[in-house]
Amino acid sequence: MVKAFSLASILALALLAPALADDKPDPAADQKAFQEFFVKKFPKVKYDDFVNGPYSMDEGLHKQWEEKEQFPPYEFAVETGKEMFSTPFKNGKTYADCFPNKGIGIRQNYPTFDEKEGKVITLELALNRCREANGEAPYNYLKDEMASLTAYMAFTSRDKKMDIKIPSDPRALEAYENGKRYFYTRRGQLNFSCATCHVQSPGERIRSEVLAPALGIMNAMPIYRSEWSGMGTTSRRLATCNSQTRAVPLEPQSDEYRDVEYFLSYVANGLPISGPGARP
Amino acid sequence: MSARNIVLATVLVMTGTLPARAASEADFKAAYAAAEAAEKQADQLRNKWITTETELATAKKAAAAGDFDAAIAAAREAEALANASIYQATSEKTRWKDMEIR
Amino acid sequence: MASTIRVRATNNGDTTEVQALIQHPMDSGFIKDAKGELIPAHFIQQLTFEYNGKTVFLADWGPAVSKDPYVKFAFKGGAKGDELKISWVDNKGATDSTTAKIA
Amino acid sequence: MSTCQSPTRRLILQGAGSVALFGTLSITPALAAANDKYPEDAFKQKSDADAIKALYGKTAEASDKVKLDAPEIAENGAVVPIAVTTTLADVTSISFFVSENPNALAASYVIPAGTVPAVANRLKMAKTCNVIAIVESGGKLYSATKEVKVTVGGCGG
Repeated sequence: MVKAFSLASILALALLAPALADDKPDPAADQKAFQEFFVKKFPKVKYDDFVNGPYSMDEGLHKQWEEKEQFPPYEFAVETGKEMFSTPFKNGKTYADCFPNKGIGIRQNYPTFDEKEGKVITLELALNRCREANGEAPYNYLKDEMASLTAYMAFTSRDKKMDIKIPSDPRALEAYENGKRYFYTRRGQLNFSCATCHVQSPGERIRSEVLAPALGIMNAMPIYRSEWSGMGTTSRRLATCNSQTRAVPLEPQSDEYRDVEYFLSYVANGLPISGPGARP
Repeated sequence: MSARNIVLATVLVMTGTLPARAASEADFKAAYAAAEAAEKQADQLRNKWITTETELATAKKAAAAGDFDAAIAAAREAEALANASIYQATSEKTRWKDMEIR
Repeated sequence: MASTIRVRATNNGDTTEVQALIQHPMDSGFIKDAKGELIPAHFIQQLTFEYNGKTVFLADWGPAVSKDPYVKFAFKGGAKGDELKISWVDNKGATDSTTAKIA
Repeated sequence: MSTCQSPTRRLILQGAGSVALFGTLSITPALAAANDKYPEDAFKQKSDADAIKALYGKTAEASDKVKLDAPEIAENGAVVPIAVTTTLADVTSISFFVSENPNALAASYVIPAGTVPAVANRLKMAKTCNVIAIVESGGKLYSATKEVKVTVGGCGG
């Protein structure tokens, strides 16, 4: 009888749990729900294929992509990035000196949370900080050199699973929550949130472009977009998203962008790095 | 508030305030200051709209060319857009949760 | 600096398959820059592939070939380790050339 | 910002002739063979019919022996993967025309004896229109045509 009672109370608690969880941030539960949402919505898409954005959504596009991948347009960026990586700064140091494992095969760990600073550090930010610490001027965050560097770093990390950590630091959890809020908040004259396009409508066409699923969208960065006729970084992608909703983009690497990249990368944990990517 | 509602609100604000006489520079300055103040508030909410910025620029350009009627019309549109963006940012403070995957 | 030409040439017995990607703006002359001024046409006009001193493929291109152009073809013969010579010339008289080993 | 930004240009310009568009070509040593002359006139023609006439001096007949592989809907008009294969013998050249581009002729390939009559490339398309592939075989012209829908026009459109 006692046993039965306690079992009932455990069941009752379990039923109550989701309601209680509403107020308490739970990144692990978010991650699970996020991934399940996409898997359920797109039962035909192979799990690891979500990282290929619009190409995972449309057969005709997938074929064009396969043709492009035979000799992808980001090849030059990877090669330039490799060269930059091996070229020392004026002080003789290199990018390798700024990163764990000399910067090779570590893309999947970014963004990371810096507990000393209490902030999210993206790969792009870490690269410019590396430059500045070695007496070099920072690069433009949107394209060119920055995109080449991250293209090379992503290339050396291909197929490694995204592995973002949220340390038990209230500021890390706050950054994650802020990123999540940014992702779901409507903005711009079109009144779109990131989720309007990339959660509710992946695979559909907007302004003739096939929308990418939010799941794994960061795994493909940086990207060569035919629309840009060139490479663009995560910073560029986020700024473009904003301006397409007629919102004025924020400064590259502002807290909101860092946090939303943290959120989007974390919920894609376990999905492979596919960057650099090619996109329409 | 849907995108359409915001646009509609914008149109209503605009049509109600068309000046009847030729406007003066002082009228423009007042209209522009009001628009700028609203946009500043939108900026503090981290939610400026490109369209607001475009109207502000249009207003300035028209004023510089001495066309104060056009300048005031653009400034008022900018103010309406800025107010809509403020409304959006404020209401989204809680409403974003509706969209969340959970 | 690295060459503007990337080549992958693979021999599969009877034939050698060649893929090339070239870094070039291929400006059409119809596009305006940020200031609203037309970017003058700037595109590769001829691309030549030579094997054993003989042209095995010749491309004549206009400005409608995509930026960073790509082409794929195959020729009979060729052997692993042999060299392929690739060169291009554009409408401004700029050129580049490289050699690639057949794999 | 234009969507057609060029990459870092590290191309070496030859001499002072860079302003003259077509001036330096005929003396470029690598391209000495007479029949390998750049078909400048054909590239200047607007319509596909005029371009085919300027390039070959004859007309083409449709043939199911020419297989044109192009997407139904181009992901972006700036980069449309298009390929041709053929079972025809004695192929000497393969050319691609995009009917609604400012100049229809996009690319023309010389196929020497011993080269497989198949080409894949990536072309720009200004808008939805026909792509025409022409195969020159035994001195005659054979064609295949396919409509490609373009929703984002090629490069800055």
